[in-house]
Amino acid sequence: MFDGLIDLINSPHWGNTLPFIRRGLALTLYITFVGVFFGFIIGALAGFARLSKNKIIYGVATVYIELIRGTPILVQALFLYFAISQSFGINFQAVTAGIIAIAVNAGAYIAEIVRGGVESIDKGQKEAGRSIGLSSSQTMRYIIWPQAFKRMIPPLGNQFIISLKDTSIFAIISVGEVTFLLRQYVSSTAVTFEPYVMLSLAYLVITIPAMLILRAIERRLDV
Amino acid sequence: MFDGLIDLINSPHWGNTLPFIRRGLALTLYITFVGVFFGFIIGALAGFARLSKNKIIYGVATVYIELIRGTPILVQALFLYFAISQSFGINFQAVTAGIIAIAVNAGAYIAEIVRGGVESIDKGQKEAGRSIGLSSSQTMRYIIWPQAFKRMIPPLGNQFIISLKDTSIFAIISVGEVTFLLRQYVSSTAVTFEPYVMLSLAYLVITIPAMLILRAIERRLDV
Amino acid sequence: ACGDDEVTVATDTNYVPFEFMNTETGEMEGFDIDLIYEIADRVGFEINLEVVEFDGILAGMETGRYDIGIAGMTITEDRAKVFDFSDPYYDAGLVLAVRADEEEIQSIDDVDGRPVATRAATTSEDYLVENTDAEVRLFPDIVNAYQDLIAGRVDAVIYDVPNVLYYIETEALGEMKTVGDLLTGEQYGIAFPADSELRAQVNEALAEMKEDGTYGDIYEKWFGERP
Amino acid sequence: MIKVTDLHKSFGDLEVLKGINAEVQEKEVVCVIGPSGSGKSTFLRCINRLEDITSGEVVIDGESLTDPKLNINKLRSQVGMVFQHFNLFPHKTVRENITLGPIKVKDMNQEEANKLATQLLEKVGLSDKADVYPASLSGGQKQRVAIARALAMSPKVMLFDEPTSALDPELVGDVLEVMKDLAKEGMTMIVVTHEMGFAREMGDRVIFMDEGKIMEEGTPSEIFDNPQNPRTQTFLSKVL
Amino acid sequence: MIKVTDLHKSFGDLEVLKGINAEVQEKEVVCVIGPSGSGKSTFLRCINRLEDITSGEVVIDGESLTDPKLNINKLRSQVGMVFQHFNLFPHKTVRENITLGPIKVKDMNQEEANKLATQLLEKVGLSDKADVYPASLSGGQKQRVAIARALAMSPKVMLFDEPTSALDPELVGDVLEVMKDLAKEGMTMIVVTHEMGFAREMGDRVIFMDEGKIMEEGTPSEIFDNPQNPRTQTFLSKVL
Ligand SMILES: Nc1ncnc2c1ncn2[C@@H]1O[C@H](COP(=O)(O)OP(=O)(O)OP(=O)(O)O)[C@@H](O)[C@H]1O
Ligand SMILES: Nc1ncnc2c1ncn2[C@@H]1O[C@H](COP(=O)(O)OP(=O)(O)OP(=O)(O)O)[C@@H](O)[C@H]1O
Ligand SMILES: NC(=O)CC[C@H](N)C(=O)O
Ligand SMILES: [Mg+2]
Ligand SMILES: [Mg+2]
Repeated sequence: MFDGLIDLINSPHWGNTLPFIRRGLALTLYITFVGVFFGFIIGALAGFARLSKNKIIYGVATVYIELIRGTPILVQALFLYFAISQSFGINFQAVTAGIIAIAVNAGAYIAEIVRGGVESIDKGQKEAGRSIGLSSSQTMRYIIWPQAFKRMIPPLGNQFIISLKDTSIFAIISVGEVTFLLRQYVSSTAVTFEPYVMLSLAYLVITIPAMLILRAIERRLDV
Repeated sequence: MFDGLIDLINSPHWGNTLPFIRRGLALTLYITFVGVFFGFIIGALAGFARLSKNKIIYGVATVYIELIRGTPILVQALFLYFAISQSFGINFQAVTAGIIAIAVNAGAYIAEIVRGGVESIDKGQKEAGRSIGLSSSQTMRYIIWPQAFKRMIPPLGNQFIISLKDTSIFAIISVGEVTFLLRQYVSSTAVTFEPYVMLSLAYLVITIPAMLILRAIERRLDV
Repeated sequence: ACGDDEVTVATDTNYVPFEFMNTETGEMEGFDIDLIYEIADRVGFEINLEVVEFDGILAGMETGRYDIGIAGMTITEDRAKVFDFSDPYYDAGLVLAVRADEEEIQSIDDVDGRPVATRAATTSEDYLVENTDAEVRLFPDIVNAYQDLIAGRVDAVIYDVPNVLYYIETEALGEMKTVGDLLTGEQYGIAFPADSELRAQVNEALAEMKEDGTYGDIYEKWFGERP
Repeated sequence: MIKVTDLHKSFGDLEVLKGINAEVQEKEVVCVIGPSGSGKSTFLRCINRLEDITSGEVVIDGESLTDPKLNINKLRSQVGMVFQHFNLFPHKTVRENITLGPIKVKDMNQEEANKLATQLLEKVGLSDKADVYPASLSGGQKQRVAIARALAMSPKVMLFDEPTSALDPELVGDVLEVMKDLAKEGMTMIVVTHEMGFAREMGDRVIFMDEGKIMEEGTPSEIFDNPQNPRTQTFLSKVL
Repeated sequence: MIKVTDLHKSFGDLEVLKGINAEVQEKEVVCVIGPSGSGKSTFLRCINRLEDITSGEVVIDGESLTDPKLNINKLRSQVGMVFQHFNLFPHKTVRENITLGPIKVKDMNQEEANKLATQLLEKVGLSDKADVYPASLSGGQKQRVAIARALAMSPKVMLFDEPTSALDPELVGDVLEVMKDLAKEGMTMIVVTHEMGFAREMGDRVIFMDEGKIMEEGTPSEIFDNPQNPRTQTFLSKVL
């Protein structure tokens, strides 16, 4: 038992996995950042579409959001990577497919964040804006959006963390992100414990500070 | 183009995947229900621990919650099934491992739902309870919890949907849930489009009604 | 495809000794890898290597996502219906593996009703389903099946003989053994989407390599003997 | 100045205003009183079209609110509105709250707008608060900034919807003071209020509303000292 | 009945009560007035230990609140508290709101508790509301239920924290009426209020608090007609 522990501590695999962690995490972060960035653009559009009085715009956005939120991102990735390419002859590179999957997936959740953020602003703000003569779009731009965006920061940060974790499933469409590389390591060495501990740490190193920062922001916004 | 569409509609694969959908979805639902059930027990305990003034209880719960929320469920499943079994000789069967993974994972999120639900109840409720002479635990039981639980229903339902989607990754530990079976179908028939459409529908058939019900409940609670 | 065209080659995440990641360098290596790079040299294309789980390679070949698939892939009738194979380049077969201290399972006839693991979407899965009444456990990664065997969660693994032998030798000496005869004879081929122009060129290069001994050199490097 | 003719307003099936007829002269101060839910706020909100009008007509300074060619933004900028809950813009300083309208709607330049803000803040007694954010103001101060913000658009008429009812009692006085000054300067005002003292002192006319109708109107002394309508009598007996 | 000696209360660094000395006799009605933030609520909350006491002593009917052997739940059940925002239990009917305390704390049986509830609802004029949920009551009705709920524990003293300040003006009267009845029956009461009319009419004594201290106390006519302390004067000039 005690010997086992010392063996474990001295295991070479802690160090040996490090290069893979580094390389994989870089790709993980890259996909997440770029994916969430485009997800924000998609989400803002879809979020405003959900606030629209135009039934068609509202309907299209709703279908998109519900389809995405109703299915696992793994299935979305499989669909995008395999089914779409077969049926429409579009072949994304694996990393591109990963970025698209994150953007499309995060976009649906961000749409709801945007809608919720805008709706959370007290109706009185809009009325005050309109009553000094601002147009509807000026009111959105100068009054509602700046306040709404501030409130959206914590849930957006949270979506970033979710998307970061979601990239782990891209192991199955062969994106060389961190989970993929560490599984490779496990397959090649038949050692499981150390690599998976290191893999968990790789995520925690990003997510825990991110969560702490978010909580701090949230607290400041509350006051 | 048009011919292709007719071919697609007449494709035998729509029907052929059905038995797999049925069988896989049954396992998916079974794992989800049992997993979330135990997740609720874990989550309630951890949630109250997070409300505790005892530093150790609070600390243990916090570490558990943050570790789980900071890592992908895929990594947790790999860890549970491979690393733990190899290192400690605890051998879960795949389905058991899946249930445990869902329970442990959902438990961390449910803990925050429980804590949030309890904290969302106006402080005045507690004060009113205490001021008529109820003890602290009576106040929790008769005043706070019934109100908090009602508010927890929508986020709990939401967690159920998330956990349902999370089961899709259990192929990696050889659980024959619906995504796994349909991937099998794809690799043995060389057809991708129809099976993946059916797979998406399989999830939507559960998640869309669930989301609608939740929204209805939420609306009723709001009033 | 000619000149310096980039060709997307799908290979398996882990199938020793045909393809696997060298944990020192982080690069993929193995018999298949050496072979395809040599072929690429001769035919004259650049390789864009995509490392995919085995069922993903099949799905990708079927959908035309990849130009070439090389993954110790057995040539089967079913697969040949949807995509094309090169001439065979390696002879293999399936074999049953059990724990080193296993006494009850002596051959494939003893696995009925017992949990037996293999890899999803492979010929081993087909064999198990068609020829036994075993309780089949499928993993995307074959190493996980071996680990389940050693952990005692399954009683046997059935898989391609070179991989089983190589794994026993490098990772599981004294923990695993093979029992019974070779269950099937199989031949590996390189996969191409239907009607690929590359196929003829690759076949030509392959024949050349067998001719001039390059193939034998690579074979010896990975299997310790010449074909 | 303002003429309301047979104004009806429904929310879905609920008819909230059931035919209002009223006229407000220039420089007149009209106070509207009545029980909760009687439609006082809705009446005010119809006057600057924060609510669409179901039927009837509202004419402000010759312009009909139901005219499809009406530039609604321009009209609103001429009708100042002060809300019960102030509705200051929390992400803007006091000065920015005041200058936003003039700059964006009237194309005033920054400098001029700032000068205007300084003047108005002086008027409401908050010269030293130009650069703070609303969060650091007391309720009474917030409401005075809201009045300054509305005045910045040089409105022809000011609408007040219970401007003091969200304030702590000891902060009410300052706001009423500012409103009295405005009235004395000749601003046309419609004030929904529970402050009977203010209505009596400053109102040229008092309107009593109940259940979406004007039940009685008259000078403050007519209404307060000698109400004719039994509903008015009950209401006043409760609040006075 | 109640004796408060040199009561101090701090929240972190903020000292909210800076040495309060006060005594309340049986059947006495004491009204507490003072500006917002002066510590009136905190004072009340210390009396039934909803807030822990930082230093000093509060003795109720011979029992010291700081006595470690004190059964705090029993004590609280003898001190009724009525909150500004009612704090009714929204998931329980009016009757259940009233019977919960007697059943759970005093081990009364259901039948007896129901009878008690019926009596109390009659007393506060809400006999017909026993089976509705609080959400369907008006503010004034809610507050009367809250009073009934507190009375159900047969408290020795009742604390009221601005019981009418969240109410629409025309609903205030009913609540004050119930409180007056209570006072007439001889209930010992401490009432934090902005209703100067009530304080003048019903208060045996009025306490003026500012900045965590009692600045002045005396009979209503002493305080209202002839305040000695300049702070009291300023405050009264604003609210009267
Ligand atoms: N946007 C809305 N949708 C539906 N009903 C509304 C809306 N706004 C107001 N009402 C209803 O119209 C009626 C009159 O409301 P209004 O706010 O005009 O009354 P009020 O006299 O201002 O009352 P208070 O003194 O409480 O402010 C109420 O029954 C209210 O519920
Ligand atoms: N739980 C708390 N934590 C920190 N500060 C508090 C807390 N409760 C009250 N305070 C502070 O204590 C001071 C006195 O508050 P208190 O509520 O007793 O005043 P009050 O006289 O009742 O005022 P009001 O008339 O507004 O109700 C205020 O400055 C308040 O911000
Ligand atoms: N890479 C592999 O695992 C190949 C397995 C087996 N030879 C098959 O083709 O099915
Ligand atoms: Mg109103
Ligand atoms: Mg208070």
